[in-house]
Amino acid sequence: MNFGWQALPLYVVLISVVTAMLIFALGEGRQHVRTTLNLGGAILKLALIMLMLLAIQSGASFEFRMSLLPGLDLVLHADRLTMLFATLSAMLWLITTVYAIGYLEQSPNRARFFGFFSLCVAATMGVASAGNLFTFFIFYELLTLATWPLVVHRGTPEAFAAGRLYLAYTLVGGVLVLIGLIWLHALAGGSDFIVGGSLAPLAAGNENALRTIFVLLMLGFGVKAALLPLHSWLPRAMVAPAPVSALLHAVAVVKAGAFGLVRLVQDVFGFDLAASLGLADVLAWLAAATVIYGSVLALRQSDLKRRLAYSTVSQVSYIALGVATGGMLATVGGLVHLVHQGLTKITLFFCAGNYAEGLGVHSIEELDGLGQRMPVTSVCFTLGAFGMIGIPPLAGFVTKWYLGAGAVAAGAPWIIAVIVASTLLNAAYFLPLVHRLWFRPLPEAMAERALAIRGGRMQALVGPTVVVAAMALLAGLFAGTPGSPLFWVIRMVGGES
Amino acid sequence: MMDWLLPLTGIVLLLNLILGMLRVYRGPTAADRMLAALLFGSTTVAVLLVFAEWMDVPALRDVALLFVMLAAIISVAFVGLPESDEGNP
Amino acid sequence: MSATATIYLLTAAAVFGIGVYGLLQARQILRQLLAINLMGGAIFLLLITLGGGAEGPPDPVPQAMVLTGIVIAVSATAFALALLVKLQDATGSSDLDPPDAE
Amino acid sequence: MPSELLIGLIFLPLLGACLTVLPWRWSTRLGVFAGLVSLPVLLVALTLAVIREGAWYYSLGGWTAPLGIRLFVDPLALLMLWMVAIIGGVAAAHAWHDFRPGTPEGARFWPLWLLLTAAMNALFLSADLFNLYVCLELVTLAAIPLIAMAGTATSIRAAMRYLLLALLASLVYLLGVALLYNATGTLDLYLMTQTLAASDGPATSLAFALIAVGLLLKGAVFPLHVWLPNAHASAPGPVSAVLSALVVKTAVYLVYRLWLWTLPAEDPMQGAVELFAVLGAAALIYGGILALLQERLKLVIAYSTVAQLGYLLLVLPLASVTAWQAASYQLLSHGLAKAAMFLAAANILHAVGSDRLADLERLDQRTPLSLFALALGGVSIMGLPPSGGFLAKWLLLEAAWQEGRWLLLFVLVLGSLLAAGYVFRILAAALRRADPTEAEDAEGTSPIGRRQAGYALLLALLALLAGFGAAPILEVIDAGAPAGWSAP
Amino acid sequence: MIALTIDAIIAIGIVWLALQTVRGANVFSAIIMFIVFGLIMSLAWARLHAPDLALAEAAIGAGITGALLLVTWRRVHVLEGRTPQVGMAARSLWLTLPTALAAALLIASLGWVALTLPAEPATAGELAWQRLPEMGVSNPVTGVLLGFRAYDTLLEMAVLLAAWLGARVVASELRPGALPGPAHEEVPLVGALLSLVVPISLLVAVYLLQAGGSAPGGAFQGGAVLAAGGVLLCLTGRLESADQTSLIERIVLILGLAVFSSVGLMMLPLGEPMLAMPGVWAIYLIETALLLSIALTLVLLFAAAPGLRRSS
Amino acid sequence: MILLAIILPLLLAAACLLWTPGHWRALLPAASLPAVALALLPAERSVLDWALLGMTLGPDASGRPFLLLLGVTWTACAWFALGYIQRHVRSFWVFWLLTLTGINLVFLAQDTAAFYCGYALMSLAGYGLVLHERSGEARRAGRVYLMLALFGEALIITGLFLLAARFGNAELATLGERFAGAPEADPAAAFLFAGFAVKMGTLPLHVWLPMAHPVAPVPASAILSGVIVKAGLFGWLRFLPPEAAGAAPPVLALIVLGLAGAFYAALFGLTQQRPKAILAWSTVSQMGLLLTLFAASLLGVVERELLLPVLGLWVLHHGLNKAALFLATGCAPTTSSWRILLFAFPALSLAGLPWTSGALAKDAAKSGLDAAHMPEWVITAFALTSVTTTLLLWHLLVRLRQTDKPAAAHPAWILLTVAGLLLPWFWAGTIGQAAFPDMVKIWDGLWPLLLAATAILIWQRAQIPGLSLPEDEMLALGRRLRPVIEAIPKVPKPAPPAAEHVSSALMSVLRRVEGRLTQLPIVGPFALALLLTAWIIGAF
Repeated sequence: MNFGWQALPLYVVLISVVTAMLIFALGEGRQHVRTTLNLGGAILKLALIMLMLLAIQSGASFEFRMSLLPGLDLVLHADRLTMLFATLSAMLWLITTVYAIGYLEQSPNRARFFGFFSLCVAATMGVASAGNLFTFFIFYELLTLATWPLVVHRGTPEAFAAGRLYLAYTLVGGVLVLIGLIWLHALAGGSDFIVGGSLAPLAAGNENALRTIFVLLMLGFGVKAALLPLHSWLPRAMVAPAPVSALLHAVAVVKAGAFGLVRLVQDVFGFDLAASLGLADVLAWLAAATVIYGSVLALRQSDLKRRLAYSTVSQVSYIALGVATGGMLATVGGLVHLVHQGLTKITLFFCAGNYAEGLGVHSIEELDGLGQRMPVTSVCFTLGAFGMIGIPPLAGFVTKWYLGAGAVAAGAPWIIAVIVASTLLNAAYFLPLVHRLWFRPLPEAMAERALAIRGGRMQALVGPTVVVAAMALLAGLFAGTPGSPLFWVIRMVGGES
Repeated sequence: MMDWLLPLTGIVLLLNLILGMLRVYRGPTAADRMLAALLFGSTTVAVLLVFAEWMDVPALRDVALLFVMLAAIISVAFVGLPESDEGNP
Repeated sequence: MSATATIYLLTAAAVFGIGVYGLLQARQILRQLLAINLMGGAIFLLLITLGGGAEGPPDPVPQAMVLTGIVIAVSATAFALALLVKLQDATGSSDLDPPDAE
Repeated sequence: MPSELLIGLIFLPLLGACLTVLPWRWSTRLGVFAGLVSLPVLLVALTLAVIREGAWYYSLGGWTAPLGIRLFVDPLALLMLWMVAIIGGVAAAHAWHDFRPGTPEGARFWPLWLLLTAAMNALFLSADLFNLYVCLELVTLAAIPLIAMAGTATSIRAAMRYLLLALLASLVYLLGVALLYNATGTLDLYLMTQTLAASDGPATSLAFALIAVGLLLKGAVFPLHVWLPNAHASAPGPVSAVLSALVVKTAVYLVYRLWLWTLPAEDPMQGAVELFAVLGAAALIYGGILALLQERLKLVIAYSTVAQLGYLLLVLPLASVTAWQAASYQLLSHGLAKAAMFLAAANILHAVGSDRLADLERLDQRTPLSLFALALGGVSIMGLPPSGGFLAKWLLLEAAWQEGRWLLLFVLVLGSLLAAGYVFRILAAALRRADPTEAEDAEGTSPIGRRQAGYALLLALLALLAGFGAAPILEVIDAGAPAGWSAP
Repeated sequence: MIALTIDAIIAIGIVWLALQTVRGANVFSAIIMFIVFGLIMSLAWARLHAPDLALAEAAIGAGITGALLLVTWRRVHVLEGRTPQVGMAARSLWLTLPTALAAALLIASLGWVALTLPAEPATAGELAWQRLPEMGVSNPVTGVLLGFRAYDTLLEMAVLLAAWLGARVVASELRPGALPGPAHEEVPLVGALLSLVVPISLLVAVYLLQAGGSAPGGAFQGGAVLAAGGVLLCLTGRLESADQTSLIERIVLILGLAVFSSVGLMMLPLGEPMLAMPGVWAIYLIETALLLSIALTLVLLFAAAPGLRRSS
Repeated sequence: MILLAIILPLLLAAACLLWTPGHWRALLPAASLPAVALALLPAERSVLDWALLGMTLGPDASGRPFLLLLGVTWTACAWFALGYIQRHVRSFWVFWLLTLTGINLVFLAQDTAAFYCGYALMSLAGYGLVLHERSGEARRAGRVYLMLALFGEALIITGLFLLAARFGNAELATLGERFAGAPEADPAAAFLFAGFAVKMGTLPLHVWLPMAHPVAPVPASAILSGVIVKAGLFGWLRFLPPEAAGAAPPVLALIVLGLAGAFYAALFGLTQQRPKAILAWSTVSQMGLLLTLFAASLLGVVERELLLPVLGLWVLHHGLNKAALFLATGCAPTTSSWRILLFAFPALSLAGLPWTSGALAKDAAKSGLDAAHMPEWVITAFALTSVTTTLLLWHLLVRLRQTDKPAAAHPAWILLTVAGLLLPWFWAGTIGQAAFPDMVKIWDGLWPLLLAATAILIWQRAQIPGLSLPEDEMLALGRRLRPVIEAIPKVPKPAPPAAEHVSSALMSVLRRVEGRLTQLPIVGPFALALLLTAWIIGAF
């Protein structure tokens, strides 16, 4: 154990935990203190992460290690992949917090909400900085725990039904991971994340065991990543408040699953081993099927948030797809989508939240002509939708570019078909929304309906929306700039594997 | 003579006890049972004394003494019990 | 093994079994407590008989155990009886499983 | 010096109980203080001694076994003693409010509580089969009145059922002891092993079978758990906590002692561990499902105990260091978590006036701290990280894996999913809002309520911290693994 | 052969009484049968050369337990008079048959197994005989109870205390004075009997206590006898229940446990092990304390009252 | 200047988004002026490696005519639009300017990603222009436009992926050299060709074009038909270097395809009634000719060198004239004789009247084809298209006369017409292609016109009734098929699983079991059974 500056990843996790605890302790009143805490925690965390980022750029390394059980360590470290995810979540936490303050400050149970919100981020940071599969699992499960109160936050029967489904899936997923982990532990002892995988020496003679382990872990992570047969919780979880949906889809839960898949392929098995066991292909097929299936289902949704949810199902699988395809280009595509999808999807959810809060709009039919009513939100929504489709210069394009090129480079051109089909489907379910926003006449009733939010609250909602939309745009537009997600990912993939 | 006389006495007393048991069992009233139990007590005292002699365990006389005392207590206790239909099946 | 010992051992076994049957089948708690006491008696009989009581002065350790057991039995019975009174006060019944309860 | 520590663990609570019988308020306070607060202090010293010297015996009265009675302390006993000290202590602190010294309730409560503490300490230290019988009876006779202190019809009925079955169990156990004494010539748990190895007959196996059934009854192992749910659910909060966390464990502890220490490794009776495992598995699943079916909070928690006890029996056939660690850690973390949950449930019951799940809505507003404690405890019960329960589950799974017991693995996993089911069911009930638009609750928690919640929270946090402190604990525990289990 | 006949008669009596206790037509006769069962059991103890147990069985098993059962029966079944008496047959065959079958199997296996065991003193018992002289008492049972296995006895006192504490917890507020009323005073001879029996019981108790060192007897039997006297006083209304436990009563209640523990602890500073007896005097001191505690506890349990006082 | 070309329209678009264009709207036409400057002035490339995947922008030889066309047409049409657009003004300008940004980027891009970025922006923003009227017809057309545009994008991106795998974000200028021999070359070329063909309205993919162009407002139609379709050609030029084509057979097939499109579209246009639809079909037809030329340029590096200026010239010529004609439809060209004259210039130019830019372009094309060793029949067919074009434009005039409503003639129209007359000449001069035709060539230009005039006369005399067919011929065919598709039975939804019933039944059973178990007579035998089991395990 080392509690010095080496343990910075621990402190980054702890900041959110402490914030959560303080918020719980404060109780329902003291709105201002809570807001200050929230923002302070988020900013402090971002600052620490920036510090780490700089330090890592200059070659420093961070690791905190603590023995939980004989032979099993809790390891928090910071490699480039960590920083990618950590930076994303820290930034989006800050923004989402601002948004959530605006979104929820009038509603009940705020302390609970913000407490679990922080806890959720803590778990996400833990997932990001986990240094071995065991630690990863711990935070992965913690994430389940911290998210459930957010999913059921509304307290309605639908919310609880959704919460139940969420739990049923994620807990079973957790169990699968656990079994895989136990097996792996029995087979390999520790399972630290080592770039390029740590299992290669074991491969001979254990092929089938390793295959089974991989499938177990893949399914376990796949639950949160909403891989094909395991995705149904995600759209149902849409009953949660918009910032939660945003967080679920953009940063925390879904990403944790995807991140797990990345770690699994890259750092536990190593792509070469995974590929030689035929596992990468399995994951790729599954991810590809999800990409298509999610899009097809999204087409059929008439509720805005549900459509976005199915879109997430589809989009998140790009990450897995990229990583499973292998090769530098596709890996870059997959990893960078971690960030790009996050930015884009959070934009969309914020917009959906704005529509819901501002005009009580939930279904797609009600979007008609809202471009006139809420122009800024609508522009952001349009940008988000375009980003999802992969229209340049938005971030989504960069992803698809690398994925597509990577697919060819890795000798799996069928993936191009998947990407293109998905792009078309994306367009098919997003463009009608954009069309409605801008080209449909505003119905009388909607024109007369007063905005439910105004003043400071409005700013608190629209401000973050604009910021994330701009980030989604800039991440694509300035993809070539040093410091962009793409730049970071390329350095990571190129420099370390 | 003592070799068989004492145990034989014991047997007779025990058979006596069994008759008492039957009375306790048959009733018909609670008072019948109680009286039978008292008879029982005194017979037991006798049996114990015979045993003490026969088995050469003098301490059994102490036990017999105790029984005498307990018989008195139980009779008093019984007197204190109210009459009810309970005892008359 | 002497015939006396055999007789008492079989007696002990029988009384224990009868006690178990009584405990499980009785409706009234008082009967169940009687059955428990029967079982206790059977065990004590077994202990002493096995301790060599049929032949001469038995093993003192089981005797001490039985003495302790007797006191514990009376303690438990006394408490159980007090609880029984309370039970009847609280529920109006001295039966644990009234026929209409479940 | 260490020997006096053992004496203190038993006699300080015992003399404390005597003191609390006296009518003065100071005597009660002194008794409680002497009997409970001293325990952790003694245990710290004892732990150091055990770490230094390993396990040792202490012959009472200077009469060595087989003539006299010995005490035996080893890491397992130490673990149990610590649990008595901590859980019992915190539960006592929680009870302090409801059972103040000087009040009639207090006067009735504390002597029994201290006797219970003394009895459990004595039980965990005893190395003598008959002495254990006395301890078991003392535990039972001290615990049942505590259940009845709730005074409700349900609690009295539950206490009665518990009493009858506990007496049956004791007698069955005693019969086994009687047979064993005659077959082996001694009552000492550890001396008996040698004689047992020589004398192998139907008598000893029947004796062990009788002892097993007696202990299974006392330990509320399915299908003999029937007395437990109502008894634990209707008792006053701190009592429920101690019953579920400690009292039922006494039986499991004895099963461990007898099967892992006393019974020779090659004895055919070792085959019974498979039976235990089957029962444990059944308990895990049956208890889990029934917990899911309950409508009252405390009943859910009580059935959860039925289920969780299953884990402890499941370990028996695994026979490895990992299994040993798993069992110890499950003992510990379940104890802490379950006690926390019961204390929290008591607070909730007090605040809400009902523990029906349907009445628990908006608990996060009404009793936030208690709910938090309940949830944290639940996390450990579910075996979700980071918690002691998680490590226990991990070790169990690992042990099952190492031994290749796939079925067992499956049962474990199913059990933890069921646990998640009932815990989240409680939480869902607590977070529900009948009317989502309802105005905020202005009601705050009273300082007393907050303190009471604090005790629950303390235990819950300990259960959570157990997830981080495993390494040093297990290091001590490992040294106490039963003989056959230390081989990797 | 004759001895065998005696044993057989006793055994048959025991089994038959046990059956009657279980199957008795009503609760009252079941209790009576149980009391008789106790008496026959003491005959059996006598036949098994265990006068200590015969004493204890008579005083505690049959005497005190019987009195407790009867007085509770009176409280529960008579005073309330509500519970209909249901015999064994009330259960359906499906409930009875498995139990009967299992019980029969149990009897068979237990009997068979018991017969395989050697019926003679075991190692520990032989050691007890050998090392009895070190104790300073000649009655081996007392030696075991207060010497070799004193710890059991001590905890047993705790059990007794717990039983009283428990009974106090559940003591019914509704019926505090469950003891019989002044009816006894009208019964002739009661007074005379009392004036005889109570002092005798005290005398017997003291005798048994004193005898315990060398002959059968001891604190438990003595305490039970003393308690029997107390019970008699209660039954005849000479003692009646009080709302409070007096200080004296409390002290006496814990006396056995406290004195026993203190004597046990006393030797620790001298480097002796816990519960090492400093001498025969200590045994008698402890026995006296135990006797008092036992007697009072049993009487209080019988009276089901927090305390007792002399009736005015 | 390069950045200005991109950013100026973007800034103006942002301004329009925020505020309704007011006094400053005169600035709007200026947004496309940087393109003119870029076309005419020498400019360095600018390398923006921070942007997107590393952007390189700059005009080059093949881009300049496109840029010139873009600048002039767009400015004129914007000027026209200033007065013409009355409804949805902000929306119009935003999309107008975004489209401009996109196409600027397309013509300037020197790297794949930037090109695709511009192309996508242009296509999507074009949707806004198509949909401007918000009518049902516009919606339908918009939907078809969007679907095909996306389809095209999908094909393009597939092709780009195939390229990117090898070349990364390839620099377009050197693409050709590296293309040859790459295993992905053939499929990539196929995908890219088909993708850009959508924008070009090449034969089977032209459906959207005759639907979308007519429904847009006049200035938008003008740029759609005049400029934006050329982006497809530009894409071909950029991504399909001669090295990509491989063997000759596809070239010939493409030529056939182009000619077929040219004839088919012109003839089909004759069945149309609305002037703008007729013009749109004319565009399809003309694009067929461009495909023919482009296909010829695929034959080899030499041919490409030869035909590249021709294509530029042709693009300029067609774009300006077609845009002028579209603007004409908004200026009531038949209401006065000078307007008819003004209308006739671009029309005849398209038909290839000698001395017009059309003749210049056709001439250059023919000589180019000749030099590329095209078979004679190709050249003849190429010439014959003038006949159909003339017929089509005549038909247009007729329809215009029937439908025209009085409207002011906008100076932008005049400007554009004049530009259409002059600029190709000017451009031909700058690239050394301008030459006054000799008699042979005049005859070459005239005979198709005469042939057409004859046909018109015969047609009018014979009183052959005009055929009227829907604009969206293929979709109309599809609509006929719909009942057939709907007749396919749907798979019935499976009934919800009975699992819930089972589980609730199980639950109630368990509840009852637990109730019974609490009774001693039931739990007791269990205990005894356990006892015996344990004993048996141990003893036997």
